[in-house]
Amino acid sequence: MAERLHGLLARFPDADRLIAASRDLRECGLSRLDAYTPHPVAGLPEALGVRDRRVPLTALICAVLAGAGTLALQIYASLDYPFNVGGKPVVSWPAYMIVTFAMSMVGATLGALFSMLLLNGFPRPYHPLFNVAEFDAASRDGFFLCVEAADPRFDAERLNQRLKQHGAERVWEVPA
Amino acid sequence: MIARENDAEVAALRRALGQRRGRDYWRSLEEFADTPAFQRLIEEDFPRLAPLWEGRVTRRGLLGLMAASLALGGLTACGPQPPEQIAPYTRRPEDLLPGRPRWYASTLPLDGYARGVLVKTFEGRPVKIEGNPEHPASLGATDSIAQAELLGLYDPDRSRTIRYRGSASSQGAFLEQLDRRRSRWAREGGLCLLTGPLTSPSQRALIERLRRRYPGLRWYRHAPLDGAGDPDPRPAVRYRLDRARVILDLDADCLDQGPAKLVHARHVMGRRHPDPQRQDHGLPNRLYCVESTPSVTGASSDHRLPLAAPDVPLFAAALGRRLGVPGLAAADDPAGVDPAWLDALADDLRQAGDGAAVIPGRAQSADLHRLALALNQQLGAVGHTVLPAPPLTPADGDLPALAQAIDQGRVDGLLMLDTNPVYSAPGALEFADRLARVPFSVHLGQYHDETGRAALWHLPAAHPLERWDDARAFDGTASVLQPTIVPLFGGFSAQQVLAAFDGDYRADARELVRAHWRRQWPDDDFEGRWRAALQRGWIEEAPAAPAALPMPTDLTVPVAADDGLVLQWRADPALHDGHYANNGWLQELPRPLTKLTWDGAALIAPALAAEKGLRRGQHVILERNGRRLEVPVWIQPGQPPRAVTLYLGQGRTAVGRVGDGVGVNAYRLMPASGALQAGGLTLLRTDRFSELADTQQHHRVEGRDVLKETDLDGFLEDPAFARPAHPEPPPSLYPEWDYPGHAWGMSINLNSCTGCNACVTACQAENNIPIVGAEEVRRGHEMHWIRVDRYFQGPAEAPETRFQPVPCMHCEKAPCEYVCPVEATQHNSEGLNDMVYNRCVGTRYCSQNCPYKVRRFNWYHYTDTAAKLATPAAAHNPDVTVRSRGVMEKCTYCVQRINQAEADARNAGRPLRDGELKTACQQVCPTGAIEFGDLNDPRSAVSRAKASVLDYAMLGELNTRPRTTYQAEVRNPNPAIREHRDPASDDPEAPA
Amino acid sequence: MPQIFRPGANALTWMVLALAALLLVALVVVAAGYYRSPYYSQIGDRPAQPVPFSHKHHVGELGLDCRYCHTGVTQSDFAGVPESEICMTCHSQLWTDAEMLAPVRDSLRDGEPLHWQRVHDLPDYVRFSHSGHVNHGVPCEACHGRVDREPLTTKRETLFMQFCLDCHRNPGPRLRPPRAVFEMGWAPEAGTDRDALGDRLMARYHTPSTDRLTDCSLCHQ
Amino acid sequence: MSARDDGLVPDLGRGALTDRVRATVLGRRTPRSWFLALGLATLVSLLFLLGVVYVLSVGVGAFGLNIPVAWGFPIINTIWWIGIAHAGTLISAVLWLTRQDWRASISRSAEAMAMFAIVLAGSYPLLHLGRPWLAYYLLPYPNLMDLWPQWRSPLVWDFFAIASYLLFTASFLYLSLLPDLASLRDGARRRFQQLFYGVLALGWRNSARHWARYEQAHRVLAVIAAPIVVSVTGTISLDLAVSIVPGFHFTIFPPYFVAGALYSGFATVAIIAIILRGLFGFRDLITRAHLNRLGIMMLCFVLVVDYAYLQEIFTAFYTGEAFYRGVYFDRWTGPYAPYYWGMILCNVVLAQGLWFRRLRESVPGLLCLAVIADIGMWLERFQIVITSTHKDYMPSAWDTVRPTAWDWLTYAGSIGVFFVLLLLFIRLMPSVSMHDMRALLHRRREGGHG
Repeated sequence: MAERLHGLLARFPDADRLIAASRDLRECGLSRLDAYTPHPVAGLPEALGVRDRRVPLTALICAVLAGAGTLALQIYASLDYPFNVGGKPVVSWPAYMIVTFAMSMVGATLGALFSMLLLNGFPRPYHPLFNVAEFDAASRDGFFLCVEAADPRFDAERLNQRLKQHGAERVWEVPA
Repeated sequence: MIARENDAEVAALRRALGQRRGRDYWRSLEEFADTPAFQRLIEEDFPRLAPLWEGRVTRRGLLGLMAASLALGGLTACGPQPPEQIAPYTRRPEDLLPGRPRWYASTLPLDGYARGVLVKTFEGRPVKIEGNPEHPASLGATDSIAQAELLGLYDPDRSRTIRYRGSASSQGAFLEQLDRRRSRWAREGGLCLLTGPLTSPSQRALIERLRRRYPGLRWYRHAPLDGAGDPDPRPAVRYRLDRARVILDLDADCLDQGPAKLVHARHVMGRRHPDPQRQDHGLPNRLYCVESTPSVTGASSDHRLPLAAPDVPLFAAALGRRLGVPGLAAADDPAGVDPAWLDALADDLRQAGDGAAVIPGRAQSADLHRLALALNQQLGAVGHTVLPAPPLTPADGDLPALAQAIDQGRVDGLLMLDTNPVYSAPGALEFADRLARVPFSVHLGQYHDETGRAALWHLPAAHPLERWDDARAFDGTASVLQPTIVPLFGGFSAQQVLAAFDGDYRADARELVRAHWRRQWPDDDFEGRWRAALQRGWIEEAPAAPAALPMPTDLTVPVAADDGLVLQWRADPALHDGHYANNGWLQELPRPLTKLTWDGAALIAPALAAEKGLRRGQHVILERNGRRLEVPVWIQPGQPPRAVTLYLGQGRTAVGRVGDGVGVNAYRLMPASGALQAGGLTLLRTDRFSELADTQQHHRVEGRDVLKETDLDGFLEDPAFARPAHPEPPPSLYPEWDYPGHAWGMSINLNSCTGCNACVTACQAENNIPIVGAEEVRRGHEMHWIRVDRYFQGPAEAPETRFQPVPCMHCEKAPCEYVCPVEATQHNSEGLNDMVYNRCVGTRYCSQNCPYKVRRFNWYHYTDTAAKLATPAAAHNPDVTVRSRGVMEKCTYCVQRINQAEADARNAGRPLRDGELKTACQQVCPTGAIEFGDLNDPRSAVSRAKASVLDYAMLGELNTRPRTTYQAEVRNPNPAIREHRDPASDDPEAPA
Repeated sequence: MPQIFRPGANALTWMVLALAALLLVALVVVAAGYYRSPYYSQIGDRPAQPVPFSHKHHVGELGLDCRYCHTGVTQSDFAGVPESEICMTCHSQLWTDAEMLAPVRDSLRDGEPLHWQRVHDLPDYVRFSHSGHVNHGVPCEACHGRVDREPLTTKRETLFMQFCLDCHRNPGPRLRPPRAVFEMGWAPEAGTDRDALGDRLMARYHTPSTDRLTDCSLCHQ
Repeated sequence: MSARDDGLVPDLGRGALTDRVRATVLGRRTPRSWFLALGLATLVSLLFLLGVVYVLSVGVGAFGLNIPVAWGFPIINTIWWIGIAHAGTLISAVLWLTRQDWRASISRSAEAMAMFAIVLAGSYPLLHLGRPWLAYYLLPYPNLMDLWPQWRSPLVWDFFAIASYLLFTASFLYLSLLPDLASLRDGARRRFQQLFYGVLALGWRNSARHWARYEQAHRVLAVIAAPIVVSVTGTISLDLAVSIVPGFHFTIFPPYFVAGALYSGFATVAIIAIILRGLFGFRDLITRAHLNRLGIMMLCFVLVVDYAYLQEIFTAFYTGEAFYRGVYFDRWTGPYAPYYWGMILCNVVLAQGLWFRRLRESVPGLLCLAVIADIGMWLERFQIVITSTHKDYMPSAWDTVRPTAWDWLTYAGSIGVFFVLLLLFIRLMPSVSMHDMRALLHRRREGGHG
């Protein structure tokens, strides 16, 4: 092959066959696998061995940091220029809880959103997979499985057959 | 934001003005008005632009405005400060230190009578007027009108030029014409003089000089508030109410009207400090009030009887009969008056003996005055509480007499000094038509007003704060008016005009006054005495020989007229006779009883309203003798049922941008005699309505813990009635704050407050409070920092009236503070509830959360120099920030005075003394109802006031811990009169 | 669907994003810097005056006392800018023909005030009392700097609220004994404990508590 | 497993469904009714612009406000819009967590509605300020005055609550849009559409990993949505409840406000759903069964609101305080009684129509009930904000205000702005969540586990 290859892309007629194929290839020791579906499919991540809890963890950490930071800011501000406000104590901490809460929610929100985006490698407008014109079905009704050429156990011929065995309707070679 | 930057400019202007002293002083204005500095000042302070919130905004205007407001708002914070200049004096006047106020003792006349004042000036610019504590007619207090004279001084609508037939002319032209006539007057007579009440010794002396030059001179007096002139003048009487134990006010409103009102208020109400321990229980007097129109005095009285004005003499005669006054045996009780009430009153007066005082109203007839004097004589009060007063203006006749003289063609020249008969003459006199028939009429007035326009010549008069003059107080004390600023718009004194008529065209105003006094003190050290008089504010003279009071003989028993509707004219509590109609502070001052501002209305009784089916603001047509006047009605609880009252002073047509077209001119309906009450009134209902601009919509306390009061019996039974049932202070979750330095607080004695409003205007003057206009008041946008709440209790036909001044309470647990998002309002270390205007973003949350609703908001840019009603910058107190649009403001306890007093004491290296520091409202109060001082000093007056058993916090159960507290009111009713105070009958809602 | 973006788009996107973030940071830094810059605070501004008056000459070299010209400084809120009359007390004898002084002479002759450019200008909503400061040990130098070294009057401090608060929160170290208030470049004798001196001076001047000195209404009234 | 036929799932395949929705965005033809609606909404929104320019130019005096009624329309409108926003968040988050299938077809429009409602709700406080150009004083930033916000003030809480809610809603909307943007990118045939949606989609490839992280993030946001909804309206209600004004100072306010918010919010979702049905013919995506469910939600919340009315009256009288009793007598008989009884008519009497399934399922019926709900909730805010303050502690200070033309312009105009934004959104973005619908179809038809 003159052209460098990104991987092999196979389209499956439905989610079940895709899951089965994914599980099988993974059991064969292929690691650089990814499946593409028009909606989340239960069981697919497990089949691909995706076990990533970093998004909620980041959200939690951000929430705690934002909340603590906000509370600290409020206390610091109250002490920086202490005022007698309505005869209330200089540090009226119960009153500070609402902003603290709001900001920790902001922390969680932004933490979740941005960790999702960054972990997914976004923004990434160009990707070799888009070189396959038919790949646009992934966001319509197509179920795809892609094995990257970078996988040490990548063997285009054998894989092609294997995918077909699992019911792949069509297999493309994805140029890099 | 502040007026400070204008100081230098004003100073420069003043210097420019100041150079025109001496001979130049008496010369025309045209050339002066051309100087660029003057033009600039005029344009900045008095622009012609209509205010935004009143005018209609054009499209281009709107876009321009938006750009401007964005630039103003956003961009000023972005760029560095714009450059400013300093223009120092070239030669500094001696003793003048820029930034330090200087005080001058002077005098403000009202109706010709002197009230001593102290004028505070910065760099030659008067900024505040206070009472002169040493002056017998002031005792340190002033009324609202004296406070508002400051604004009047800077009124851009004041007359600026000599006018001939309405167009600008010159002094030379005037003198030329005058000169041509003088010899004829001297030969043939024909010169007449018209003045208001006049006490000025120097003016009287000049008039005497004129009489010698023109033997045929006739002097007429026009005093619209004194009612019908009389061939047999009323006795000149004054009262020593500090000696009085029982006082009967016969339609006199003695606490709020007349030249001695401040003294009366001090002597009657200022002595009320209820205390069960004292022999008189701290209530040294009892006040009865029989009145035809609800007034401040009636509201303060212990017993009040509403009676239509024509019935008051009947009442006095019936009382005279009971007291055994000779000649009154045939007098009947007036209809509708409880004989037992009269009996009890007569007994009370008789017991008081020489401690009694019967005071007749100036609007009443001379007959009543004679009757009252007879009553006083009978009681033995004459010589004790009733003393002779200096004689009234020695004029030759009144306005109807002048009209007659004109008709007879006897008037060739008419000089009108500081009087406006074309406006204030009774409508039936048709004075404008008559004036047109006078060949040579001259008007000297502060405004190019109705008379100025009708007269051949108009001369601008100097304001009392700008001129040399003198006047006597109600008790005869003479005092000098010394100018605190050179006349802003030129302006002559009456003396100068009188001297001109005498042929002295170049007389110096100051010398004219001094010359008179120099003659009085021929041998003495004149300069020394003169200086002392200027310094003290009044002139020490040898007491005049006590004149005996001419005792009335052959009293006639007044007879009841018809019992139809009566129309009564009374002085407007703020605008007086109309002279002050262009004064925004006074126009916007809520009248004590009605709480109406700006708009005029006819006061009618609830019963009359019910009978005619009238609602508030509904227009009626008042018709008398073929003259008609359309006016909205105001339903006033406590108004006598058959009496309709019109306040005088509105309906001006040529006074200026503030006063023109406000209300109706009540003089139009007046009978030719000038009598201030007349029958024969018909009232026609219309379907038109006006929304009147009042500042208080609800008139009952609704059982809330706002006002606390009782009568003497109740007080003696339970002296601690005002104390809350629960322990004070209520427990709190929060630790207490310490106030180790000063802890400022205020105590307001409701026993003394008469509701006269002086505090409202004093506060407005001190704190640069803007005027907002009638439409804004209607929308509830008035700005007064202290308001005087007025509540009615009991039946609407004869309610009891209570006043309660409400400034900021400066709560220690202030609900306004914790809701402010930007710390624009919080507590300072001396317990003040601070308001930082420049930090305020205008969320208005503080006002929402203020239970007392004492905060005020700048809904528009009221202080914009382009605003129609904007206070001229020169009138601003330079120590107080001028607030811009979108900012909350409120009473600060005059924090600028606190800061200044503390700084002065520290500079002098001594502690601040109690009483050294007074808030503006405290200082002006005629009765001393307001105490202010340091609560950490147990000997301070305020601490002692707060130690009183009567001390209570308004809405104390909210635990706001207000620093301003009240002393509950204890009334001193006659136990023999049990006609009122039944809380159960306390309902019929005041008409809405 | 063919490929929409070229491979370089990925890097480009990141570069754009990084640039945007950088811009944002730069904006904040520039804004914060702007408000702390001499351009905004006008520190170092030396506006042209009608007469190029030199404090360096009059104070530094001739040793005139501040109060000779600024007559109100101990009694009034305003220090007072000298009247033309004061200038002419000396200059009617000295440099009587100097071209430079013509405006002063004209001003006194015509009664037209000189229009000096304000160098130290507080906003109108701030009350500042010179007498309240100099009578209580706050030296001129604290706000006006070493005027004795200035050929032309120059703004030396920001006069921002922050600047005022710095001192109001801890006045001791800036206070001087009375005799040194109008002195330029005064320093306590070597070896003096400045904090202890400050405390002594505060007691002597009855300096109000820090709470009082940081009350809003003390300056905003 | 065969699909239950509850009318919630359209009779379409994944592809057909995607094409249907994509066509509304990518199609060259725009329904004429869309232009008509947009034109109308633009006209109305110009009124808003006019009002804003005027008020900013002359000052807040242009509004019908005074002392004692220093808060008026801007605050009423803020509370009202934020309330509407809440239903959007609730539908897309809480109903997602509780696996309510019927949310799929309306969640997108609900989220968009929330977004625009918050933008409007956030703009009113600015308009309300006396000096809006200084609003940044509420931000904690190091400044030359050494001053900070006053953290005890409910307005500061509010500022943070609304700001965080805006951020949250924007994040949530974008998150759920992301796969659909990719779908549009993939379906686009015109270059500028490809670029536009391509850039916005950030390179989403529908990878199982994307989906896994997407679902995690979505779950995090959904989980915090409920407390955010409760806290935002709760905080806004604290603006009132923390004060000592009789008629504001009720501890029941936070839950009562949340219920009221959701009631008006669901009503607005119903209105938008009906508009979408009309505009794009989504009758098969948004069915009568959906309308029915929305009606049931409205019913639930309006019953809570009605209970709060009773509870509030009980509290007022149980305290035995004259001030609180006074507020209620005034509400019933005072100058603003028409507003109170109008509120009772809308929220208590007419709202009972929601009990009837036939009304809930009929388009005109539900539309009427929804409009009534929005009006009723606006009246409720009116009587809380204005009627409470016009007569509080001091009888002497009692006063009334009359709303001015500028009050009405800025209120009515905001509805125009809302619809302009909404109409633009549904033309440029998929107004039904395609991936949610595909997942729903997958679950229902193929027995996939959601």
